[in-house]
Order: sequence, then structure tokens, then C-alpha cells
Amino acid sequence: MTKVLMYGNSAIGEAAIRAGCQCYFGYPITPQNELTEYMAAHLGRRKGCSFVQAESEIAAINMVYGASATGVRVMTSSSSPGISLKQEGISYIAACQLPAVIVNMSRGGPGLGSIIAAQSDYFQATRGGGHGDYRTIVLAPASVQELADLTHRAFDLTDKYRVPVLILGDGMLGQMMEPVEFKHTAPSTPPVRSDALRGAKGRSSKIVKTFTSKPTELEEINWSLFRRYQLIKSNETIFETFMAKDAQMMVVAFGISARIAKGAIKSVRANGLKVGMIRPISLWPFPYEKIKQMAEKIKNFLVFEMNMGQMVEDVQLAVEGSADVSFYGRPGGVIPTPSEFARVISRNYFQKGLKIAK
Amino acid sequence: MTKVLMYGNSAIGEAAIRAGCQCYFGYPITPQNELTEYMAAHLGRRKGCSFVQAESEIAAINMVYGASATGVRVMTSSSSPGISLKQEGISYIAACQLPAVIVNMSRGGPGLGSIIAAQSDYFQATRGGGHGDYRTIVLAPASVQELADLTHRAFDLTDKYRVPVLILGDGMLGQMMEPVEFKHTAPSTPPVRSDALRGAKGRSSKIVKTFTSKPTELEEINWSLFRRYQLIKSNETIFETFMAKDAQMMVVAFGISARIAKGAIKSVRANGLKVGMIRPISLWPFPYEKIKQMAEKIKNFLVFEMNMGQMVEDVQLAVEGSADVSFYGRPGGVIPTPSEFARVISRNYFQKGLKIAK
Amino acid sequence: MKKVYARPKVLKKAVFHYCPGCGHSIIHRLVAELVDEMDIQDNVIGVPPPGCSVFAYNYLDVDMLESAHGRGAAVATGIKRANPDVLVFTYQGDGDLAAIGTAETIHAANRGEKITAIFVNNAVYGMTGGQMAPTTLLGMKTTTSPFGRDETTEGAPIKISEMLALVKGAVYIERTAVNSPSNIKKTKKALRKAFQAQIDNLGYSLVEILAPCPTNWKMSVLDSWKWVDEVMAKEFPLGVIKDTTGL
Amino acid sequence: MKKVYARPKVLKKAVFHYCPGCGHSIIHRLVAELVDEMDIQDNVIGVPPPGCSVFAYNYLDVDMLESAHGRGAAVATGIKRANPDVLVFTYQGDGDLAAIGTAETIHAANRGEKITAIFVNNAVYGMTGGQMAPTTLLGMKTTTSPFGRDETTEGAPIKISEMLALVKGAVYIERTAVNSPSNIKKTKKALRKAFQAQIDNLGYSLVEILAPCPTNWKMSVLDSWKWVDEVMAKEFPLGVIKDTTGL
Amino acid sequence: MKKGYIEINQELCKGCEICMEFCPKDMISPSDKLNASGYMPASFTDDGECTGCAICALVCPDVVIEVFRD
Amino acid sequence: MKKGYIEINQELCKGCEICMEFCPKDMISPSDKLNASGYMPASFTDDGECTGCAICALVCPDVVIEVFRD
Amino acid sequence: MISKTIFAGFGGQGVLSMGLNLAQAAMLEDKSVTYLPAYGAEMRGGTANCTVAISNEEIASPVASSPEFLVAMNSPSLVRFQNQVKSGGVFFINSSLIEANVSREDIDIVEVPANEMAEELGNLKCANMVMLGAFTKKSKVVSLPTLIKGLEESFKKKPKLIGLNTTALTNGYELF
Amino acid sequence: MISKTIFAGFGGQGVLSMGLNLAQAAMLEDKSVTYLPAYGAEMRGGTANCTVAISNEEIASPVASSPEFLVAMNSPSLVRFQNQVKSGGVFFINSSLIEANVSREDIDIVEVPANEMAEELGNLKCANMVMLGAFTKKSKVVSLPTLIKGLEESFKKKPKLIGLNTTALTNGYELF
Ligand SMILES: Cc1ncc(C[n+]2csc(CCOP(=O)(O)OP(=O)(O)O)c2C)c(N)n1
Ligand SMILES: Cc1ncc(C[n+]2csc(CCOP(=O)(O)OP(=O)(O)O)c2C)c(N)n1
Ligand code: SF4
Ligand code: SF4
Ligand code: SF4
Ligand code: SF4
Ligand code: SF4
Ligand code: SF4
Ligand SMILES: [Mg+2]
Ligand SMILES: [Mg+2]
Repeated sequence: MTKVLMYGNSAIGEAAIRAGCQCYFGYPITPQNELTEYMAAHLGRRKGCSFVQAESEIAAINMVYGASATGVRVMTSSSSPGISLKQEGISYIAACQLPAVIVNMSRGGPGLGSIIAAQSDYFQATRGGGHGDYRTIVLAPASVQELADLTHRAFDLTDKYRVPVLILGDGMLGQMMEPVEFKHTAPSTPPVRSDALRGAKGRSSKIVKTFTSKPTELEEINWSLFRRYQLIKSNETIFETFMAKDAQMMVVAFGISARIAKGAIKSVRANGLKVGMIRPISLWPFPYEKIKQMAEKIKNFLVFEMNMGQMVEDVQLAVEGSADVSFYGRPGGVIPTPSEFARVISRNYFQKGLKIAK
Repeated sequence: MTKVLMYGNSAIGEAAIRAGCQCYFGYPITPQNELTEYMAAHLGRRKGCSFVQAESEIAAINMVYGASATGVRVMTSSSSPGISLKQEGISYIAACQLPAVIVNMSRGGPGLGSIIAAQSDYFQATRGGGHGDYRTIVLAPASVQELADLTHRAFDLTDKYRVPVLILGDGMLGQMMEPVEFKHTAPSTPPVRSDALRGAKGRSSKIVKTFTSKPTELEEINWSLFRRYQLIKSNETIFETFMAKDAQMMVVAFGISARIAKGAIKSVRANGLKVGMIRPISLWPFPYEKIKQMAEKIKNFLVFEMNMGQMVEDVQLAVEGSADVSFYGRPGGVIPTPSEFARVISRNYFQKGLKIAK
Repeated sequence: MKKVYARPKVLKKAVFHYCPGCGHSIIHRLVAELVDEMDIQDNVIGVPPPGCSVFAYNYLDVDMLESAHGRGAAVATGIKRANPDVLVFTYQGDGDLAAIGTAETIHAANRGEKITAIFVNNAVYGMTGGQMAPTTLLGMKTTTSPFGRDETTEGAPIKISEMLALVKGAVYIERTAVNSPSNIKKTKKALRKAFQAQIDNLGYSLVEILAPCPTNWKMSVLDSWKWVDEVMAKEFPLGVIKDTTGL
Repeated sequence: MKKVYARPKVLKKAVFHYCPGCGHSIIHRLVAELVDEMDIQDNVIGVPPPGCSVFAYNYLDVDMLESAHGRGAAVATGIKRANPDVLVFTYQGDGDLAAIGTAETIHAANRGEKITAIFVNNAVYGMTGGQMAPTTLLGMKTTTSPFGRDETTEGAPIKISEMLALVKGAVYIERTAVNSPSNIKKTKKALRKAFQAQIDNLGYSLVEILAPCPTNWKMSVLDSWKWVDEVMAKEFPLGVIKDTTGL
Repeated sequence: MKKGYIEINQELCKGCEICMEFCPKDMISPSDKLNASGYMPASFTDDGECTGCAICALVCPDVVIEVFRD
Repeated sequence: MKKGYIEINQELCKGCEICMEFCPKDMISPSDKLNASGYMPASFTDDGECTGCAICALVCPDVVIEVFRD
Repeated sequence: MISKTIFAGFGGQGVLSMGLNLAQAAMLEDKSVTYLPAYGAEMRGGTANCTVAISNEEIASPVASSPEFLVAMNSPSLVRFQNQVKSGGVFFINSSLIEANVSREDIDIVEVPANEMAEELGNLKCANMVMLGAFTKKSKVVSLPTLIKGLEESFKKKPKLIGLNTTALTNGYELF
Repeated sequence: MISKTIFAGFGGQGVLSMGLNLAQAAMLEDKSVTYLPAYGAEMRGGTANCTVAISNEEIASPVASSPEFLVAMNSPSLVRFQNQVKSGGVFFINSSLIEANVSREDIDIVEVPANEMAEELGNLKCANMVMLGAFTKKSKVVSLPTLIKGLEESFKKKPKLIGLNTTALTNGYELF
């Protein structure tokens, strides 16, 4: 395959179609419109497929719910305020154990905020912004290539575990272009789930629902979800490490800020600071184990986020007091620069009394 | 004042009216209907007040937003799925620094779930289920009396800090009756906020908004919120301790499960087990400091929740690895019994090698 | 002698949880009879949102997908778009369809989704204990309009069917009732036509059914059945509201 | 000589961020003129949701409260219920009012809220870059209807004003345009009447204004202004749709 | 000269009395004993007038009536 | 015998040409130079025919025209 | 000491108001008390029940997982709840409607012909108060005078009914 | 080494396609490249700009906080962005529209009479390609042949325009 120059948003769309996504339901919101538009142009008239611009984000997520129950691969996308509106629907999808891919190209908040990239939806994504004890798998890409790759993976994961998968990108990733290579071709026949509702042909009728007047029934659903979550935790935790081997200080960052941090680390490494990075790619499940293990040797962690401090809690949960955890954040859509991060790293490094490599 | 026997839901309504609540906007959902109905009967025709049964939870929260901007005391209430729908609106209210009291009499989830009491919305409440870096103060009452008291307090807090206050109750508290004493009488003239939008009479026009194309402007809003949150953390963390003095094991529980746990502790104490409890009353701000301090001496914590484990993360964050944290939960609307909790405590107590008092 | 009336096959052998005299169970039975008669049991998906009829899946032996409150039309859209050969119906109350679900309903109709809405108007939120619905009549006392619905603050009963008739994508809209033998028969006929409009791919169809809720109306069963004609149908006139199906 | 036309006082001295030839700025000016002429600057709260006009508060020198997308009618309801003496208007696009905000709009109107909606119909989602709106004309190409709006899958343009006319609480509804001197004058008259209906406590009022969006229509400014009459007004006929005000 | 008759499942009947209201031949009346659910069920008085018209079944909300006819 | 005239704030004009389209006396035409925002602003040719009818101001989306009349 | 009671019967038998009146009386005696009605989908089945917990200390849970007392106004209620009651507990049975056919041997049974006694008073509706009177006598969780005082409060708006219900209460109380 | 360039001008001057074509060429040369258009509310001001970053390594941030190059197609763009450019950087100025009046002394200035050269080619619209040609020659971030190859790709659907634009590119390239 050759590379093509594409918007991050469009790359998600193309990857989804190649993963066999048959239905897309969305509603316009900056900075993810190119994705909706890509699906309008490329999925809308595809055989056996459907594109609907819904009347709202709520309608869109409920269309996803309906379509998914019939066994097709389905996706929706939005950005922060729109994702808030989808929370009830996501809770239903999680509860009914239906596969779905949900994209959040997040932007500055709270409120209407701004249309610039931000990472303030980490808690919402990883702790379930909706009601009830559910989780969604959360994947955080850091490049257009990864947007494409993780979109494909998202469809596989959601079908495998029947847990909704959230792709947590941001406006910057969505609205920038980079070369991207698509590693799959669209399937000629879409995958069919055997458990789907398609009318009771050749079998007895089926119900997909959660409501019950017997708490124990609901408890059973909850624990069955819980067991699945445990399985996902042990199978699907993904992360990238960078210059970690001899590091005395580890940066922890995800998505676009990890990418910026990488540039910063390169430049402080040039000055002899032994700094590495771990980038959680799956935000849920979070690489607690890996970080905990690192904290046995490395005693300084520095968390970068484009928010006021959210993932930092997960890092604290991981190290359990066995290492120092510092935080540097820029909320509201301010994009930090590599040199800004580099300065923060240096200050922190020397403040903690760490030494330069000779 | 004498006591009256009241539903928890109605007690919230009465307390709100006595706190000067002038507007209530709500939408029916079990198990909080008695509150909406109380307001219909008692606020609807009160002078200068307004009750609207909105067309949806989303409409209700946006009515709250509108009314609050004009300076009145205002409330809405719902239960889990309805609270999910309010997330976008809550994010707006938080962003615009408007006071509001939001009640969640939570029920079993995820999805439509059940109408029985549950505590599965802890994350949503304390981590901001909506988009962006905002927080809401979260109060968790454990009796009808406390529902009334904390409702009053909620109005004062939200006006003082201009941060929305969430009352996180549950269906059990809402739908049971207990004697309650109201300590305040309704104010004859409602409080007026000077910053309110009421038309530009005698002053220049004002704008309440968050949207901006300048990220730094939004960053400024975020940090100003952050500073306020720090202030709240140091001023408004509330909790109750019970039999903590000589305890070798501390139960941590909130709301209805704390109440059940108390019964359990009494019974194991009778058998000589040195068990105490800390009950966070403000879930945000969470009593991290207090628990951390306790963890210096007490090495065993046992967290009870009617969910699959949410507050337990906060306890882990508090103890930072310096004490053992166990968890026992019943999700989906199952109400544990005191004797069930007592058995769990005993098992845990002996498992950790703790000794009986002679 | 021959059995001339028996329980429809598609109606499961469960005991209805509905109150005595409730309209929901009659409508369930009519749907079941139709599915039997049209022989489509293996090609139907029903969408019941919360409401007294949330347990409809306990009674109707067809595939069913519970929906969130008010979102039936969106859920049905998703099902139908993914699976155009199946007959999809929603079964929605007046709170569900005409309050929280207003936008979803109107836009599904406007897009001309090939789905059928069975819209049970009992002028009240039944399941949650009798609160005011957008269709509650003026002066009617409910738990959230304890002094009677007041037009000046709460508005008049909304006629969502008439509003829906204005959108092109809605091809068949009729209002019926289930409070007498003849009205029950008409309701069944209307439902059959609504299903047929969908099968023929013509567009969105809806049957609004006035149904008694003796419990929340605080009436005897007989009074509630009479009230449907005597009071409710005055505000919500029965009959075909729109029909461009040519059927 | 005397100055016979000057910038209205209530229009702040900011440069409009709108595209050349955009209808929004004309409507802003009309509102400003009316607030001046009716002398109500100190007693107005405006509610602009997101849309190209989200920055309306930069131009209109009255109290303003930003609303979430589509929720203008609910926000305005909250304001008005808490503060019945103030004149409250929403300023909403067609995506805002007729798509995501459908339920809020219809129910505020149905309750007869004493608020005024200024409803700017430019047949497109302007701010987000020209996606299909519920009012987009058939065949019209937008970024989400790249092959032209297709009735069979996307439905026909919705006529929300006509639907609103069916609810009792709505007392005044008119459709105008801002694409010619006479249409602009009529728009101002309609807005004045809508405000007056509110001041007289009669109920909900709405003025739907067809407005050019040359940028997303991908037309020259002049063509876009002509298109409003020649194409758009054919689908959305201008004139009074409902008036029970007696004004 | 019996033309029809009905069978009522009295245990599932909720005693709503709708069938009694609409039976053109007045063949149905309340029984004299509560059923296990606490309802006073309908009971069919088979005096040969029943035409098997099935109106009772048509209106019965709980589908507890079966109708037989020649 | 001048009856009216107009003043155009050319720096804020967006060159949409709407005023030119509607001026009954054809008194307005594009200027020959871009303004700082990159638009070709309107310019008023004061040849005494302007009636001060204010139609140009009525239609100008950017409110950059002031009209004067006897 | 905590005592919990489940009151159960058909809708219309006044089961909830039995519980409410008991709770009211407990409050007047300055005890801790919780009252919890069954709600939700169960509501529609034609049956009703509620739980009252009374104690001198704080009450841990308002739920009756193993109550001391069951007041069953009809057969289905007895069937449904009989296995929940604590060993050594008491069943109060409306013997007018229930043929006491209890399988448990660790339970005391108190039979109250509540319907008949109410009919004697001319109003079947006060069968619940007859039962409550009998319950109070045997259970001793509250005293008759406070019960009557509470009842007077409850019926403030319908003073005509006070006399009848007080009599019913008293008759029940004096049955044993 | 990373190089970042801001392209800026009026809407309609083809500013975004300059950036796109450069990015396309960089991709063809197998470099890392990011292209970031300005979006949002800014869109409506009548101005346009975009940033292209090109490097042999992974690119940390697509944002041009201190770019090496600024390509200004009109005066307001020069005013707006001139202070962001790195010391030692280069301004490419459309001298047909801008009177280079630059206050910074640590910057090289390249003046390109892009409009005039485009007019000579009979189409003002290709001023952007003239400028891109000149930019490429001086900045050396990509080679002319790949640029032309990329342009052929971009204009696949409008092959008529390839010739004109290639000439414009080449003329710009050969200006110096
Ligand atoms: C988001 C949300 N809000 C509220 C509810 C509670 N709720 C359940 S059903 C219902 C309405 C019932 O009324 P209607 O739709 O008229 O149906 P009916 O019971 O009258 O048949 C409501 C408000 C819910 N389940 N979800
Ligand atoms: C919940 C939510 N969804 C989507 C958006 C993005 N958005 C902003 S304005 C808008 C619609 C703009 O169209 P319209 O209302 O017609 O106004 P116009 O710009 O055309 O004047 C949308 C979808 C948002 N801000 N919030
Ligand atoms: S409450 Fe009303 S609608 Fe619900 S089951 Fe009872 S009668 Fe039917
Ligand atoms: S995009 Fe359209 S509506 Fe928005 S400012 Fe430009 S012309 Fe006006
Ligand atoms: S079949 Fe007809 S006549 Fe016979 S009982 Fe039924 S309604 Fe009466
Ligand atoms: S209509 Fe049916 S449920 Fe009602 S009384 Fe008759 S048989 Fe019983
Ligand atoms: S005032 Fe009238 S005549 Fe004069 S320039 Fe304007 S439109 Fe033309
Ligand atoms: S109408 Fe106004 S903005 Fe447009 S060209 Fe004329 S003066 Fe300029
Ligand atoms: Mg209803
Ligand atoms: Mg629009």
C-alpha cells in the first residue's frame, strides 16, 4: 500500500469503512466534521451501508444502539459537548453488551468552550460519564496513522468483547493532515454477528434489554460485565515506551501531548537528562502494572496533559506512593510546545536532584 | 420545631423551599418523583416562584441554567439515566460559574437498569460526567434528616462558590419515610445575586458565556475554576467518623451503605472486633487528608459500596499504598444487609490477622 | 363447537402486569393478532421504551430491543437502516413520544423512515405514577398538576399527530381508541394499514391510540373507558389524520 | 444635512465576523434598531446558542446568555420564569432550532412561554462548515449531502414554523427574508410585532427569517440574495403563518 | 339450542367488568369469590343465550376469554 | 441641487456589492483598491443624484454606510 | 432493640396506611423509625406491602431482610413473605381471608378476624385498623394511646373518620 | 532537522493549496510531514493560513509556534505572523501586494512579485504556485520535481490546469 496525505478525521472514516463499518450516524460539530463528511461521501452510497446525519447527538447514539443490535458494525463520532449528550446512550450500549465504536475528537471545555484541541475528557472517557458501573475501552492515538490503525482495532475489540470502544482523539489530530497507510482493504462481505436481532427467523424470539424489577438479575449483568472487564484488563492494555531504559524520570502523557512530549524528551536527552516516556495507548485499561513496575526503579514521574490533571490520578493509583508524581497541564485548548515541555522537564529534573549523564 | 414523618424526596423539596429555592425544573423518573411532585404542589403557586415540568431532563437542566443566570436559587432533580442526560448542561453551568443544586436519587444501572437504589454514579458525580475540567461539589446524605440538612447547605455552598452542587442520594433514601426536623423557615424575601442578568438597568450590559476562539481566554477560566476548587477542598471537606479511636480496621462507605455499615460495625464491635468507620459526606471534595492521616496508624481499610468499586479508587489515592484497601460491593440495586456486611467485616478482619479486644 | 376466539399465538403465555382495564394489554393483543394474521412473526423487531409497557417483550413473541426513554424513533431508525427488510415498530407512550422524544419522532417521520409508531396516548405518565403528560387535558389533576392542568403555565394538550401530518415523510397517521368493540376493531385496522405502509416502503406511519389508564385517572374501569369517548376524544378527535399511502 | 441613517446605538462598535453578504449581520442590526426604538435596552436578555451568530453578544449591547446548542428555548424559559418582566429572545439557526432543538422549541411554544424566537433559516449549518440542515432544499449539495439532498433517505425540508403554528401557545409566527429592501423592512416589522406580543404577555412568538449564506451555498453574494426569493421562498413561503395576537 | 359459549380463565381475570359491560346478552357477571390475586373474577352464566359473538373476548384487556361457536 | 449623500467606512466594508445592486441611482461602485482586510470596498460617486433614500444603508450587511439628507 | 414489620395485602386493604400509622406513632414516642413502601413495577400487581422499622437507636437499614413481624392481610402475602420472617417471629394473619396453613414451626401465629370485626363496625375499610390494634397489643412496639394520637393527626382533614378508626384500633387491641 | 512554514493570505489566494502541495511533495520524498490549516471562527475573517512541518524524524507538534518560514501573500498576514518567526528565519513576501516594511532585522526577506508573474501567465489564480516555486528554491525543503509530481496528483481531476500551474511553479523556482 502507498501512503496518502489525509486529515486525521478522514483517516478514521476510511479505516472504519475498511474495517467493515456499515452504518455511521453522526451530527456536525467542530473539530470532527471531516469525519462525518467523509462518511457522507464514502459510506452513504455504499451497498448495504447507511449514513444518517441525525437530528442530534442523542439521536445518533441511539441509532447506533439500534443498528448494533442487528449485528452490523457501526460507528458514531462527535466532540466534547456532543459526547456528553451521548452518555445515556453509551450506558445503554454498554449495558446491553452491544459493540460500537464512538469517536471523541475532543475540544476545550467545559461548556461551549472552544473548538481547539484539548484533553479534558479523560475522566469522562475512562470512568464512564454515564450512569452505572460500565467501562468502555478507550484508545488514544497520537498520529493520523495511529488514528487509522486504532480505528481498525477498535472494531475488532468491540466485536470481541462486546464492550463499546471509545477513540479519544482531539481536534488537532482530527484537523491535521499526515501521510497514512491503510493496511487493510474493505471486506467484500461484512461480518455478521450470530446473536443479532433480525427477526425470529429459524429461532425463537430474542430480547435485548436491561430493565428488571429483580435487583439480582441486574447484579448478574453487572458482574458478568465485571468479569469481561477483568479479561480486557489482562489482554488489551497497550502502551508505548520511549527511552525508558536508563531513565531517571518518566514522562507520562497520552495522545497529542505525548507526541509533543517526545519532541521535548529528545531535546533534553541531547543535554544529558535521563528522561524517558510511557505513553498509554489504551487509557482504559490503563497500564497500571507497567507503571507500578517502573516505579520500583524510577522514582520520578512527570505527567503532561492538556487539562488540569486527570490521568495523573491513574498514575498515582499505579505508583501507590512509591514514586513522586508531578503534573504539568494546560487546559482549555492551549497547545503546549515541545520547548515549553522541555523547560518543564528540565526544571523538574534538577529540582528533584537528578543528575546529568556524563 | 417538631418532627414530621416525610419521604426523603419530599424532605428535599421542603428543605429547598425553606432555603429560598424559587425555581424548580424537573422531569419524572422513579425513584425521585415525590420530589418533583412536592415542588408541583408547594412551589408551583408560591409567589415569585416557578415550577415547570420540562419536556425532558435536558430541557430541565437548561432551564436551570437560564434561571440561575438571572440570580434566583434554582434546583433540578432526577435519577441516574436522567442525570446522564444532564451532563452537557451541568458542564455549561459549571463553566459559567452559575449556582445550581442538582439532585440525583440514583438507581441501578447501567442502561435502563432498575428503579431500586444503587450507588453506581459515584464516578460520574465526582469526576464530572460531562466534558471539560470542571468539578461539582457532591454531598451524600445517609438519612432523611441529612437530606434536608444537606439540601439547605447545598444552596449556601453553590451561592458561595458558584459551583454546582450535586446531592447524590439513592432511591432508598428518597422513597423511605423518616422523622425530619426542618431547622429553617423559608425566607420572606429571596436572596438576590448582584451579578445576575436582569437586563442592563443602571449598568452596562453583561454577557455570560464560555465560547472563545482564544484558547488562553479559556485557559484563564479553567485556572480560575481550579483555584476555586482548591479553596473548596480546604474549606468544605466533610465526613463523619464512627468508633474510629481504637480501630484496627476502618470501613469506608457513603450514603445508604454507610448507614448499613454502621449497623454492621455495632454488631462486630459487640464481638470485640476493633472496627470503625469513616463516612465521607462530601464525596467531592473527598477527605483524602483525613484518610491519609488515619492510614498512618490504621493499616486496614475496607470499602463498602453498592456498585462494583468506584470510591475505592479515592481511598487508594488517599492511602497511597500505606495501608491495605479491600473492597466489597453489590451492584445493580441489591441492598446489602447489616448482617451481610458484618460477615464481610469479620472475615476480612481475621484474614488480615487482626486481634479481638479482650 | 369451534373455538372462534383464542389467545393469539404470538402472545406469550405470561400474565399481564397491567392494571385491570388498562388499554396497553388490548393493544398488545391486537399487535399479536396482526403479526399472526400477517404471518410476519419471524421478521419483526419491536422497540418498547420505558413506560408501563416497558415489559412488552414479556408478552410479544417477536424480537425486541428496549430503548431509552423517548429514543424509540432513533433506535428504530438504526435498526431499519441496518436491516431494511425487517418490519420495525416502536411502542411508545405519550410521555415518551410527545415529550422527551419529540425531536426523534419528528425527524424520523421527516426523513420518511420506514417504521411504524404505535403511540399509546393515555394523557398521563403511567409508569412513573401519574404525572402530567404533554397530552394531559386542561384542568386534569395529576401528581404534577395537583391543581389541574393550567393553560397559562402548562399549555394546552399537544397534538403531535396533527403536527406530524405536516411532514412529507409521514404517509399514514390515524387516531383511534381502545375503549369499545368498534374502536378496538378500528384500531386493529389502522395498525394493519400502518404495517402495510411500512412493508410497501412508503414511509413513516403512526397510529395514535387513546387508551384508558384507570389507575392514574383515579376512575373506575368503566368510567375510564367512557371518559375516552366523552372527554378525551373531544380534545383528540378520532379518525384518519393523514393518508397518502393509496392503500 | 441631517444624518438620516446611522448605526443603531445598541449595536456595539465591533466589526462583524460574518462573511460578506451574510444575513446574520442584517438581522442583528434590525434587532438593535428595534431595541433602540422600543427603548428597552435595559430590559432585554438575549440567548444566542452556537451557530455563526454565537458571537452575537459582541454586537448587541444587551444582557446575553450563551446557550447550549439547541437549548435556547429551554434557557429562555428558565430566564423568563425566574424573571417575568424582562423581554427574552433567542437567536437561533435552523440547525439549532429545527434539528437538535426541536423538542425544546415545540414545548416552549406549547407552554405558551412568553419569549420570542428569532429563527434564522439559511438552509445549512453555517458555523460548522456547511452541513445539511433539516431545512436544506432537495437536491442541494452540502458537505454532508455531497450528492444533493435526497428525499428518499434524508427527507424533505422541514417546515417547523408551520408545525409550531398548530400549538395553541404560539400566538404569532411569520416568515420573512432579508434579501431585499422591502423584505428587510417587513422583517423588522415582524420582529417588532413578535416583541410586542411578548410584552403584552400573549404567548410564544417566532419570526423565521430566510437569510443568505453565500459562503456555504457557494454562490456570489448577489446570487445568494436572489436565490432566497427565487428558490428558497418557493419552498418556504413568506408571510404571516399564524397571528392570534389581535395586534 | 345453544349457539355459543365462553370460557373464562378466572385465576387470570382481573375483574375489570369490561366484558360484562359489553356483552350484548348480559351473560357475564362478577363471581362471588376473590381469586388468588385478590380480584373478583368474571363468571359466565351459561343459560343458552350466548351467541358466541366474541365481543367479550374482543374487549377483555387480559385475554382470559376463549369463545366457542357452532 | 444635492439632496443627499452617503459616507462609507471603506476599511470595514466587505465589498459584498449589495449596496450597488440596490441603489436606485447607481451611485455606488467598487473601489479600485483592496482594503486592509483584502476586500474591494464600495465607493460612493457623489454626482449629486443621491436622494438620501437610505436603501443602501438598509441593505448593507455590515452597517458601514451613513446617510445624510436635506 | 430493633423491630421490623412487613405489612402486606391486596391494594385497597389499607396496608400502607397501617404502616404509616405505626411509623407515626413511633415518631411520637421519639423512637427511630423508618417506613419503606414497596414501589415500582410491583405496584401494578394488585398487591401492596411496606416495611416499618422501629428502634431506640439509629436504624441501619429500612429493608426487612429478616423481620420480626409479618402482618398478612391475604393469602398471597402470607405465601410470599412467610419464609423471610426471623425465627421466633410472629405472623399476624387476617383470619377472615386466610386459612392459616403455615409450614413454619418456629413462628408464633396470631389470628385476627379483621374483616369480620370491621364488618361488625359497619365498614370493611377499617379492617386494617383492627389488625393494627391487635398487632400493637401483641408486638408492644408502640402504645395504644400514641397510636390513637397519631391517627388523630393523620385524619385531621377527615375528622369524621377518627371515631370509627379509633374504635377499630381499640377493638383490635382488646381482642386478646 | 525540522522546518516549519506558515502560509498566510486572503481567502481565495490559494494559501491552503500551497501548503497542501508542499506537504504532498514532502510525503512523496518520504519525509515526515504535517499540514495544519487554521480553522474555526477565524475562517470567517476573509483570511486563511496553514502550517506545514517537514522533517526526517517524527514531528512533535504540527503547530508553528516559531516557524522558520513565513509565506505572506498579503500585508495583514505579514503583520499578524511576523513576530512568530524564528530568529534567522525567512519571510517570503508577495511583493505585488506588500510593501515590505519589516521591522525585524534577524530575518531574511525574499520578495516575490507573485501576482504580477501570475498575471503574465494570464491567470492571477496561479500566484500561489509562483510563490511556492520561489519558496521551494530558497527553502530547499523539497525538490522541484517532486513538487511537480505532487501537483500532477492533486490536479488529476482537472488535467487542464496542470500545465499552467507547473509553469507557474517553475517560473517561481527560477526567479532567483
Ligand atoms: C431518561 C429517562 N427519563 C425518565 C425516565 C422515567 N420514565 C419511565 S417511563 C416514563 C414515561 C411514562 O409515560 P408514557 O410514555 O406516557 O407511558 P405510559 O406509562 O403512560 O404508558 C418516564 C418519565 C426514564 N426511564 N428515562
Ligand atoms: C451539542 C453540540 N452539538 C453540535 C455543536 C456544533 N454546532 C455548533 S453551531 C451548529 C449548527 C449551526 O447551524 P445553525 O444552527 O443553522 O446556525 P448557522 O451557523 O447556520 O447560523 C452546530 C452543529 C455544538 N456546539 N454543540
Ligand atoms: S398505570 Fe395506567 S397505563 Fe399503567 S398499567 Fe396501570 S392502567 Fe395501564
Ligand atoms: S458561513 Fe454563512 S451564515 Fe456563517 S457567517 Fe458566513 S455567510 Fe454567514
Ligand atoms: S360471546 Fe358474545 S354473547 Fe357470548 S358471552 Fe361473549 S359477548 Fe356475551
Ligand atoms: S374483561 Fe376480562 S379481565 Fe375484565 S372482568 Fe371480564 S374476563 Fe375478567
Ligand atoms: S442613499 Fe439611496 S440614492 Fe443615495 S447612495 Fe444610498 S441608495 Fe443610492
Ligand atoms: S453593502 Fe456595505 S459591505 Fe457591502 S459593499 Fe456595500 S458598503 Fe460594503
Ligand atoms: Mg402515557
Ligand atoms: Mg443555519
